[in-house]
Amino acid sequence: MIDLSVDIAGVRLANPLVTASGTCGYADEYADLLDLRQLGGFFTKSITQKPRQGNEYPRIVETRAGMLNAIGLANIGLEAFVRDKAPLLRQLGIPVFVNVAGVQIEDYVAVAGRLDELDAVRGIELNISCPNVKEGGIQFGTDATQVHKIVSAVRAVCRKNVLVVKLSPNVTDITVTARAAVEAGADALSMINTFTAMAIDIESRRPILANRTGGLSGPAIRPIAVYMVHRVYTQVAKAAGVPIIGMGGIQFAHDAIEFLLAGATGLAVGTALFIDPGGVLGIRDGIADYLRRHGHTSIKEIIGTLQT
Amino acid sequence: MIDLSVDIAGVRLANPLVTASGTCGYADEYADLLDLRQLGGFFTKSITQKPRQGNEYPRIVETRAGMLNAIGLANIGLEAFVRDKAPLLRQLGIPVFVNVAGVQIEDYVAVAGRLDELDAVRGIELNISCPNVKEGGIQFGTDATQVHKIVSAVRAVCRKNVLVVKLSPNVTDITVTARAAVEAGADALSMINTFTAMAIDIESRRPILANRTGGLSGPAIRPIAVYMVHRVYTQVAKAAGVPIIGMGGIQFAHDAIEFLLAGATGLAVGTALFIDPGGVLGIRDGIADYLRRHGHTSIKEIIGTLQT
Amino acid sequence: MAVPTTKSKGIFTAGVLANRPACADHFALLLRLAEFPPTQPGQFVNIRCGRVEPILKPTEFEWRPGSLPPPHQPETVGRQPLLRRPISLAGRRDLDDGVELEIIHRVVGVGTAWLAGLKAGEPVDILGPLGQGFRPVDRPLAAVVGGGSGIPPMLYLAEALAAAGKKVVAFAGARSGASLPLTIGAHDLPSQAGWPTLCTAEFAARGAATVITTDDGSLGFPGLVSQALQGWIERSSVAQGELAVYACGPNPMMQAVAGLCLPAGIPCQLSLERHMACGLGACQGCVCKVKDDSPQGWKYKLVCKDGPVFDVGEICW
Amino acid sequence: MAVPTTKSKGIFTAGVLANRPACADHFALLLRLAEFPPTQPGQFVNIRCGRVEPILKPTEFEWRPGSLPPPHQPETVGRQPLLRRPISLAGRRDLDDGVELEIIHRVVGVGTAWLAGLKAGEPVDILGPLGQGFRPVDRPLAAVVGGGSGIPPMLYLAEALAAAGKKVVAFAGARSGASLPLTIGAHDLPSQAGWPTLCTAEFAARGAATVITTDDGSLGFPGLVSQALQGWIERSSVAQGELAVYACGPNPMMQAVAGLCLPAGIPCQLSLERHMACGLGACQGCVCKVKDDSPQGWKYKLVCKDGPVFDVGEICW
Ligand SMILES: Cc1cc2nc3c(=O)[nH]c(=O)nc-3n(C[C@H](O)[C@H](O)[C@H](O)COP(=O)(O)OP(=O)(O)OC[C@H]3O[C@@H](n4cnc5c(N)ncnc54)[C@H](O)[C@@H]3O)c2cc1C
Ligand SMILES: Cc1cc2nc3c(=O)[nH]c(=O)nc-3n(C[C@H](O)[C@H](O)[C@H](O)COP(=O)(O)OP(=O)(O)OC[C@H]3O[C@@H](n4cnc5c(N)ncnc54)[C@H](O)[C@@H]3O)c2cc1C
Ligand SMILES: Cc1cc2nc3c(=O)[nH]c(=O)nc-3n(C[C@H](O)[C@H](O)[C@H](O)COP(=O)(O)O)c2cc1C
Ligand SMILES: Cc1cc2nc3c(=O)[nH]c(=O)nc-3n(C[C@H](O)[C@H](O)[C@H](O)COP(=O)(O)O)c2cc1C
Ligand code: FES
Ligand code: FES
Repeated sequence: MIDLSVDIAGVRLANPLVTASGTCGYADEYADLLDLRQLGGFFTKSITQKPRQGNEYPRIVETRAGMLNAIGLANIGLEAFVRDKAPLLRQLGIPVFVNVAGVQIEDYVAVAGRLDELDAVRGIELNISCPNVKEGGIQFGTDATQVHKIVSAVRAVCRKNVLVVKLSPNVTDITVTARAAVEAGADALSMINTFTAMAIDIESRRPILANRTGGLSGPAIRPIAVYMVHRVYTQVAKAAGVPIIGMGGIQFAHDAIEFLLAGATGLAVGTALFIDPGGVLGIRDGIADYLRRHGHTSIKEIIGTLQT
Repeated sequence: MIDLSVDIAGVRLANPLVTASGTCGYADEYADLLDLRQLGGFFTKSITQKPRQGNEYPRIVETRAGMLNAIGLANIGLEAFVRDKAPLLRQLGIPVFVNVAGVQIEDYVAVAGRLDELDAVRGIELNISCPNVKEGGIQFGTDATQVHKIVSAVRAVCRKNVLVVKLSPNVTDITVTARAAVEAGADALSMINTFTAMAIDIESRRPILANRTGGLSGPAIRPIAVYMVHRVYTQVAKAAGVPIIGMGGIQFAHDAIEFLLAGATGLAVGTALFIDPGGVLGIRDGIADYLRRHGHTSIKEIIGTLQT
Repeated sequence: MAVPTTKSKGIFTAGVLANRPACADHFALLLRLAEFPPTQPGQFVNIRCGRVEPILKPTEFEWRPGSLPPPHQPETVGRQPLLRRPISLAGRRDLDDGVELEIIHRVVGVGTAWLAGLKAGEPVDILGPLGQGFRPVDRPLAAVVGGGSGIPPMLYLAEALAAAGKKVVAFAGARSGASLPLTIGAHDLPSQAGWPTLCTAEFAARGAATVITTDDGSLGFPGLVSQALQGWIERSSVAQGELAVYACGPNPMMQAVAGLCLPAGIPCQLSLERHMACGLGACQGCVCKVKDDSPQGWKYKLVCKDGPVFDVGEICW
Repeated sequence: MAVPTTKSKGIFTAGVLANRPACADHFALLLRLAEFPPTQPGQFVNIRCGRVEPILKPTEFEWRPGSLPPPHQPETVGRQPLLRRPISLAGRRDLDDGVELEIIHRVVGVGTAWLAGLKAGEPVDILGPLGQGFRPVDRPLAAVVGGGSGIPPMLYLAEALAAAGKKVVAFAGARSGASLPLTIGAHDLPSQAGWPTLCTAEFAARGAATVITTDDGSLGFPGLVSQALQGWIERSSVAQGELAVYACGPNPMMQAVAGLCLPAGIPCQLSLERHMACGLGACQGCVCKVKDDSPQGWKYKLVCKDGPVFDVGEICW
């Protein structure tokens, strides 16, 4: 038997595979296509204090080996989440992490504080890296001082919940923001969010997305994501003992293994879920095959073992 | 007749299409496959003061809709260039821009100064954004103070030559480095260079590239490049009257038109040259078709006309 | 009858039974599956337009490791395109040992071009059925109105309505006769005046007469399909209280149909299109505005999950 | 004879004449072109392993613009893979009205899997010929040594050497008999002792006897192809002054061959492999180290342009 379980700051995931926030809603949408109980954990769509209707249509566009999205954090809001979704998520039987977004630090604190009261929730993921909203989001995530401030503030209200901080790749040196997050008390880092990008309708000469810009995700960005995970692992996370949840273009077991070797403990699948929802379990099985073939009994034996 | 000519700081290009530095050597390699005289201009591989043998093999690896390279600025060095290549380039009959790289500011100044004496050269492109060398390169390109310093120093020795500064996308806000370059006297900006990235051989658990990391180019990065060009155009270049040479994943006419609408005056093709060397002329013709279809007589009518 | 699946949707590997051009720019693809969940007209499937192929295992070398350059990444397998493509069901047939699904699509880009190239016997990966289909209304007479690639779902709908005992009249509009994905002249010819005739094999087989309209007047009634519908409603003896309208097509067409039905109180359902990533209600990509009694007067619904079929009264254009 | 092209290389659209499995893991692809520049054994072509298809023009809408969602980007046409794939020529035939090229490749990944799926009549985009081929040496006897997918270029080379009046002996090594891309037993059977026999149809047709070796001993001489070569040189009456060796295969094999030839002063040329982006000498991606009298003792050459064939004395392993 291969032990695929990993530990995210004290939360045990039966395997490293989790959903990337925003690509799996609040879990009900995939019911027929993917047995979510078989995942390591579930990360929800971003939740904000008040419901948000999100950006105008069009919100997505495909690009070469990737896609742009500018959903604009459309979500049902904290209270509806607590009332309608949390009970269902609890029944999933796997650790649930709620992604939290906001415009001001107070918003984040309010949402995180309320979520700390819920049994259904094991952790929160602080989205300080959404490129698709006018205020908040990414502006917090690209400046180390801001990162420190917001993480500290939210840290104070995460008593029970594990605090995962989601990093933006739209920075000169991601170890700087990673370090700020860790120093301010992040229990884990998740990376990467999407790259700000644009696609143009050359006939109408307008951006295709109503929001004008969107976030690039999918296989196109994977080599950058692997690099960033490896950098943060070796320069910040390893020494601090802070696990990384890696993501960005994971579609096949091969991709996932790259992230593990680079230093990721958890693995989130986003865009690829749209293409092949069940594929995430294929990734899990592919990792087990790989471990078996290489004579390992536990996935922990390969995390961060890239030889450079 | 459609007028495809553009002006890069006083240098007239018969059409906007140029080679991306490093992907077309010093012009002789493509002789049978592409009539370079039909391009708007030619950008050489980076030249350093002394010859460089570059990084160990492997230097390239394909990724989804892109490739990583870590050539390591392999080049014949300034003197061999002046002696062996410059005379040939002169015969091309199109404006030649020499890409200049170095480890210290003095290197850049020495190379740029010598190139200013050559009739064969119309401009230099300052490569302060190469992610594949240990020293120099990208470290100059991600810090605005450094950018200002190096551009000012090189500016002083570019009397005849047009000074193009090539920007790195590995930054939090590319308008900051763009502004620094413009304020220090750049005549034009070229963007973007490659993203630092990594691909892992999961069997040997080593990075595939001998240099460990490489630069991601090709269609995968195009939506980010288009966004960055548009941002720099609207926030820096337009007001300053500084033209942008756009690049990053241009493969088809459609891509090129996105860059033109976003604000690029010149268009460089790199990775796609490897796949279809002659395709660059197809791009040129495709732009002309588009202009005709939309009732334009000059390409200048559409540059930067994206409606946001 | 095939063993019914217990899930309402799933991912299935279908085999291509036949793939034929249905006109100058549409292809009709007949798929065969061992099983498929129950479907309604108006529902769609989300198709992976790329080879269904196993991912390559890391190469085993002939010689000792390290002898060749380090492996490329085997999953440079760039399926083209990346995301699935939504296509409505144009028909379904349940057989003893499986299910046949028909889809008819217009070739407009990478995905549909890939579909058009499929050969008999090849596998296709489909996710579905998705969305909410048409909800039959308690009216004896049904006008099914399709524009361009909005025609295909109307075939499936016409069949279901006819089976439910309704009298069905089809309105099918195209840019020109050549781009109409229907077989003309089987029993009758299209009327230039816009009267229903048994002129298309497909609708006739489903018990429906058809009005053909073309923008360029090359076939049938010259003009828009909504104009023909209006003419028919006004000039025929149709009792408006007996009629329900179901439509799918480009927005302007559907707006015109809505403009006809809403004031006249004719029940009307419209099938909308949006770019989709997931097709499942997860990504929030495919929003449309529907009326709502919030202060702003509207809210978003998801075309993939709440639609694609909406009631005419709901939609904010 | 086809009209010769004036350029030494170019991009050509070839048509597939035949595509057959040559063994358990190699395919043999026969291509037909109207013209192709002169080639030498050892040269290669760079193949775009993806459909040769026109780029889609922006869609013309059936209805007025704006009626559909804004267009996707038509060039999401992700050809798979992105870069071309280098494959050696395994043979060439000049006909009255064109040229036939043969390539034999091992299926190891996306690109070669795509090649393996080609059907007669389909187009293939090839860039070439590229690189410097083998340079025939003034020796009457030639040993052509191929390991695995290094065997194909040896077919073309054997033919050319035989045509130039040399006596040619082929050494072909594989992991096992099943993965040897040659037709066995045409005139004779492989010798388990490693003696040349007319055992392969392909080399026999080119006038060469063959020694087969397999790692697992399933066919011919059990062991490495370099061991068989050594045995043959040592035990046969070959005058070493008459012999030249040409080899292509995995590095360890070529190193073994080099280790044989260098000390014995046998002229030897080796064909190297590298991952390539351009194949033209432009990207500097495909470097190999060659001896040099600089202080460090080596410099880089480009396998695509200066090679792939190098003299045994040049190479720094
Ligand atoms: C619920 C639903 C049902 C559909 N049913 C059918 C059908 O039965 N027959 C049919 O021919 N088409 C149908 N479509 C439209 C079909 O999905 C698109 O034509 C297809 O996705 C285009 O893919 P492509 O790769 O060929 O084109 P692309 O290269 O992606 O784009 C080319 C053109 O197609 C348009 N397009 C792309 N995706 C969509 C989309 N999701 N919705 C609308 N337009 C799009 C683009 O705006 C562009 O103009 C349906 C769409 C939806 C949402
Ligand atoms: C000059 C030259 C001539 C060649 N001639 C032949 C030939 O006649 N027959 C034949 O079967 N193969 C030949 N090869 C090797 C062939 O190029 C590769 O097998 C092919 O590129 C693999 O492409 P892929 O997409 O199928 O595999 P990928 O998915 O790209 O990779 C799969 C495996 O192939 C290896 N590989 C990929 N590219 C290369 C490359 N450029 N060189 C070496 N190994 C590579 C990788 O290391 C990996 O192990 C030649 C290579 C060169 C450089
Ligand atoms: C449609 C879509 C919606 C997303 N919404 C969110 C979100 O609400 N919050 C968040 O933190 N990240 C969001 N993301 C980012 C993903 O969680 C993930 O970081 C990114 O897509 C990279 O992973 P991938 O390449 O596997 O998709 C979204 C991504 C997509 C594609
Ligand atoms: C193989 C290779 C070598 C390159 N060498 C250089 C270089 O020497 N100097 C430089 O400024 N940019 C270099 N670049 C970057 C390109 O000029 C260009 O900025 C980048 O590749 C993005 O364009 P593309 O996507 O069209 O390739 C190189 C790119 C590639 C792929
Ligand atoms: S397509 Fe994802 S929510 Fe509708
Ligand atoms: S492959 Fe580009 S230089 Fe050899």
